[in-house]
Amino acid sequence: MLRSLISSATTGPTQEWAGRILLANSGYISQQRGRRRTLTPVPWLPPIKEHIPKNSFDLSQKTKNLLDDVIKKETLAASALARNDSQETNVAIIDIPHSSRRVGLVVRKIGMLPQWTNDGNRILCTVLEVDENHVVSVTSPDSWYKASAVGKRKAFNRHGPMWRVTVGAGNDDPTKYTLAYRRQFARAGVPTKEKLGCFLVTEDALPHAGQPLDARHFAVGQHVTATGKTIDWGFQGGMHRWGMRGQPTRRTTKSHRRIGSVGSVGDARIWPGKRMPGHMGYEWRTVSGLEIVRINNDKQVIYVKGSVPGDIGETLLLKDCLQDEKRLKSGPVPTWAPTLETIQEESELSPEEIVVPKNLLFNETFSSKLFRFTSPSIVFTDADAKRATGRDKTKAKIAKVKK
Amino acid sequence: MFRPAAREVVKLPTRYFSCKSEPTRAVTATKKASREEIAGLIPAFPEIYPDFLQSPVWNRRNALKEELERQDMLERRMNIDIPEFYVGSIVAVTSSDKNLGSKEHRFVGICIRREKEGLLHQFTLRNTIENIGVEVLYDLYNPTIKKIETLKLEKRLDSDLSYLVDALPEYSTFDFHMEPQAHPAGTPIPVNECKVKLKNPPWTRRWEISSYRGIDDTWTQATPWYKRKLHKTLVNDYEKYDLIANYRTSSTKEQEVFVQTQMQKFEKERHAAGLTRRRILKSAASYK
Amino acid sequence: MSAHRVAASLPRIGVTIGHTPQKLKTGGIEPSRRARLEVLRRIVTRTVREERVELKWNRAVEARPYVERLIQLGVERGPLDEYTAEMMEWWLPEKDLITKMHEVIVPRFQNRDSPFTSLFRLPPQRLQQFIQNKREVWKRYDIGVLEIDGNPFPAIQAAHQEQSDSILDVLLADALRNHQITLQEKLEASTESK
Amino acid sequence: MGIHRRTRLNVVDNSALGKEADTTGKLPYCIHVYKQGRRAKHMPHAELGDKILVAIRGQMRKAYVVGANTHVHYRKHGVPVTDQNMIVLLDEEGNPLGNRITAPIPTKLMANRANVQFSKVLALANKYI
Amino acid sequence: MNEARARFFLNLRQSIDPLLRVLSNKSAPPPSLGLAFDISGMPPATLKSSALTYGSVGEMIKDFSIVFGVPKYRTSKPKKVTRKFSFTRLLQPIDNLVTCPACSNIHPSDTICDACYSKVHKLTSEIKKKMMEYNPYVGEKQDREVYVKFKGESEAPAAVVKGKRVIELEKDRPTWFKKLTLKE
Repeated sequence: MLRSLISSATTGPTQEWAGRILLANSGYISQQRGRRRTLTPVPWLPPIKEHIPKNSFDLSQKTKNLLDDVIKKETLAASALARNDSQETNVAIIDIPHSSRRVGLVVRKIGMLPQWTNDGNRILCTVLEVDENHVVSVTSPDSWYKASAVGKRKAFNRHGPMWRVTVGAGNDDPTKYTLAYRRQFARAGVPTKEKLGCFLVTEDALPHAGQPLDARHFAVGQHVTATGKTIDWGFQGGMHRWGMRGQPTRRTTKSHRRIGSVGSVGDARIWPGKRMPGHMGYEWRTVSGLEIVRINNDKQVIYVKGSVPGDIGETLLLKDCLQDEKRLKSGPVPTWAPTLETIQEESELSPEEIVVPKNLLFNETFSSKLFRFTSPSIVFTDADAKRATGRDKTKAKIAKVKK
Repeated sequence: MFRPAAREVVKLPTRYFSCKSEPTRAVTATKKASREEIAGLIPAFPEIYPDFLQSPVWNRRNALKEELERQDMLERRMNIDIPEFYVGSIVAVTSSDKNLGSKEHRFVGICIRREKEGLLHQFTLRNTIENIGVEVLYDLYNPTIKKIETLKLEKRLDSDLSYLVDALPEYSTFDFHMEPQAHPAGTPIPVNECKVKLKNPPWTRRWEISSYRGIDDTWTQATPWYKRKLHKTLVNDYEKYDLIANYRTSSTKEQEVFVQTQMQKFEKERHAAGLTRRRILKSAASYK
Repeated sequence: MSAHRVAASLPRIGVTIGHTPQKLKTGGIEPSRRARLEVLRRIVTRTVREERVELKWNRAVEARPYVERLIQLGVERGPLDEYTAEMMEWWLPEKDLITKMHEVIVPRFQNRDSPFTSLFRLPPQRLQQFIQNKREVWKRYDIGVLEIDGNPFPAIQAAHQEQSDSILDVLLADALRNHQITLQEKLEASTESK
Repeated sequence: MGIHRRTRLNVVDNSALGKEADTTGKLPYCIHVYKQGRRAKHMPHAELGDKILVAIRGQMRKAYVVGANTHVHYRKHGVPVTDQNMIVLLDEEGNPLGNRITAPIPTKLMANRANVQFSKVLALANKYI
Repeated sequence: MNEARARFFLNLRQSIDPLLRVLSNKSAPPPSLGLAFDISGMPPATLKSSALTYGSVGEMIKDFSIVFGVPKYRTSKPKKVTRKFSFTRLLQPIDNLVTCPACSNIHPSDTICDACYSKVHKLTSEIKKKMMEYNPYVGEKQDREVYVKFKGESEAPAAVVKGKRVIELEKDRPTWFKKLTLKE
């Protein structure tokens, strides 16, 4: 039951499609009251997937091919339109002020890979694919907060008014979707998207509707925040869900993984929020401070150091990291565009390294500390050995021991 | 706790059930023979290149991720010659070591395990030094490895020799200065049928239950307590008859043919660019 | 990990296989995995003997890849291979069926790719079980017909004849052509304006 | 997963105490690991190169772990795993009791040669694997 | 403060009294709870006069109406909302019915037509009965393909039969079951 990211109430006259607001719960870990996730969307949401009843006679093969051609042409026309009118937007690499928020990317986790640093240590990286991201809609603060279930302060907070930018990922066959769903893409001149995600962006970094987003929106060495739904474990007991210790296997009857007592006699009730067995996982979680070590521009793939919430194949929202020391100093605002294409200077190669011609390799950018597989094995020198011996902490102790 | 695996079924080619109103006839007349003639392919590919197989977990089989991983692996194989070796072959690994004066560390041992796929691929070497058993685990694609040599290319009766931990030390002692025995190209890989004698129990694992062919009888040596309790132990060797469970974790011929053609293409590019004359896709048994 | 690694690997099974095995209702026989394999073994034996069988839908779906895999083993490896002999011997307890498999069924598919079997679904039959104080209890039977191709029986599905002359077809084709033309103009217009 | 309380250990230096424990067959066992765990009561396991407190021949001694039988899932690249857990005994001031280490020592231990006490132990080693 | 509390107790007693009075009414059948409330809606003046007249506790328990159902679990929000707002969606019309091109019988689109299949099934079981007439215990095996011959048909050409096991059927060949031609 793959669930797309659309599950939010929409009221108001214009059937403006709004994805769920995915701002991380601001800073403090709020005590989750009531249900932590809604598995069944509310019934008044208009359906997304078109339910096509099968008629008794089929289209002939010729018409089917014609239908496919037309759909392909439409997608091509839409993305071509989106590409050429994104040229004239003024895109620049500037220093990002403290209170400004850039747009993020809707990515898919496709697996985990080990990479090695130049001093031989192994880093386990998550591989995230940026699958044809386009900006679908940009709505002003007062119009979006009125049409959604959140309060005014979410739109007008201490960082200034926040615009809501909806980003779509993954072109899909439009015949699968209802007209209401497709209308938002036609309005933005963008091919029909399978997944949607939205970001709160400040005024100074606003992209325009229909703008394609690229993996180079983020830079190598920058830190990002990944928000996504965790793996759906289903109904799990206290030991797996909350890490309770359970009971011993011997000398206990019928209780080895139970949660034991649930409170004291005096309360005569069970406190709300008591940790009990129940549905585990499939909740929104945010992991921030993930360092980007490698970006493959040809395949639009980002390697992020560490793990991200969610199963393989699930979609995630990548945003700039907001932790003070890991914050992005300067980057392409509002987003990357081909006009910013800079010619990387030839990185200095040690003489005996065989130079592999550019056309045989992917167009990739590496972090400086990452080992390139095109270079020969690592050989340590005495310099490395000396740097390894850290501060000698035992001297103080020895002095104390001497009588 | 059972973790629900992938929700999506691996997207197979067009056909689902044939109960649609027109059951498309199976693709006729793809000559079975034509599959064999695809030039330069190695039938024993999964044994020689276990790291190029797909992950046994269906959810982790993603074409794009595998392509990127394969690109790194092939680049690495251009810089270091990773020889053909099996579980049971005697292998020497020289890796650069930060702490040693000579900055180089060499270990010789019999390969007892090869695990995992892709860049994560690991193999374990075992040797006995001054009658202390030592096992060292190596990541095949770790850049600190400088050289891997196969001193003796052979196979054993099992594809996992973890029982050497409990075997007599003589079965896992190999001289560090042993000179390599060249394997005549084109001849099939020798299978060393020696049966190993185990030390007295207690063992690290219950070898008498698992059906290893490389151990001579473990039943007589097993402790009587375990024998009395045997009827209680959960013995599920009927699992090997489950064809589709085996299918889910094994690799298919189409995937192997695809990977080998990718390797050949990579090899051809590099040879054309004149960067190297090294051959990546090679097999000692069918060397032409 | 214990047995020597299987020789050449087999091609892909051309049938949809669930990512996790189905728990077939096996009447509470423990261990349930062994009982499930027993149910599948009986279905496979019956399919090989009768070449067209009617089963519960979910059991037909679960057993079909097993029949495919057995035929594939016969086709790819032949009767002499040790792994094939072991599997045939276990999956077809009636020994005469093993000869049928090698003599009759496998030669049919020597030059064909998987799928070797076809599976058809019958409309669900609803039969009234009993009436419990004015509440009728109905049971729903989903039946599947699993057959090995090339059997002597009459074909279940008539050959599908082309239907390109239906009204929907003609109208849709015409509409699509017009839409294609307007798209083409829009594209040219946008490329010139740039 | 590693060496914890009640794990039996083998002494590999030529100290009298160690030899005595070996001959009488009463191997020393670990009673405390000098490592900070997340929670005080939950003492982490000792790995290669950690200092532990050992009960040997009725007395308590400190010791360095110079050979660990790490579990298969916790093994790292290039770190040798010995079939037995090997220790070197120390006296009160932290100097090694014996003057030679009979068994081969993993080279990884040389990484913490900056630690004065440990460098004395390393000085005794004669063979590295 | 205390007269509010007094008023509270008064109301409480007033609402409970009619309930108990109804419960003690032995002759009437056990009324459903709803009915009891209707009575409590009556003007309070007439209620005060009738007092509780249960002979004994056993009598009160014997009175069945004590055990009416009460909700055991709190209905979750989605379930409550689905009950209230999605009555149009609970009953889905079956919209995948198609007509079979051969015998214009209506059947779901992802299945085959059961009318056609019943004919095929009958003939299949006849052929299968004939096919199964071999005794495996004596060593007979199904080691040859099967060729079906119907009554009144001439001998099939050798090229088609080529070593198959021929099965005779008493009835004549139905029109829709085509003969095995060479091109197959």
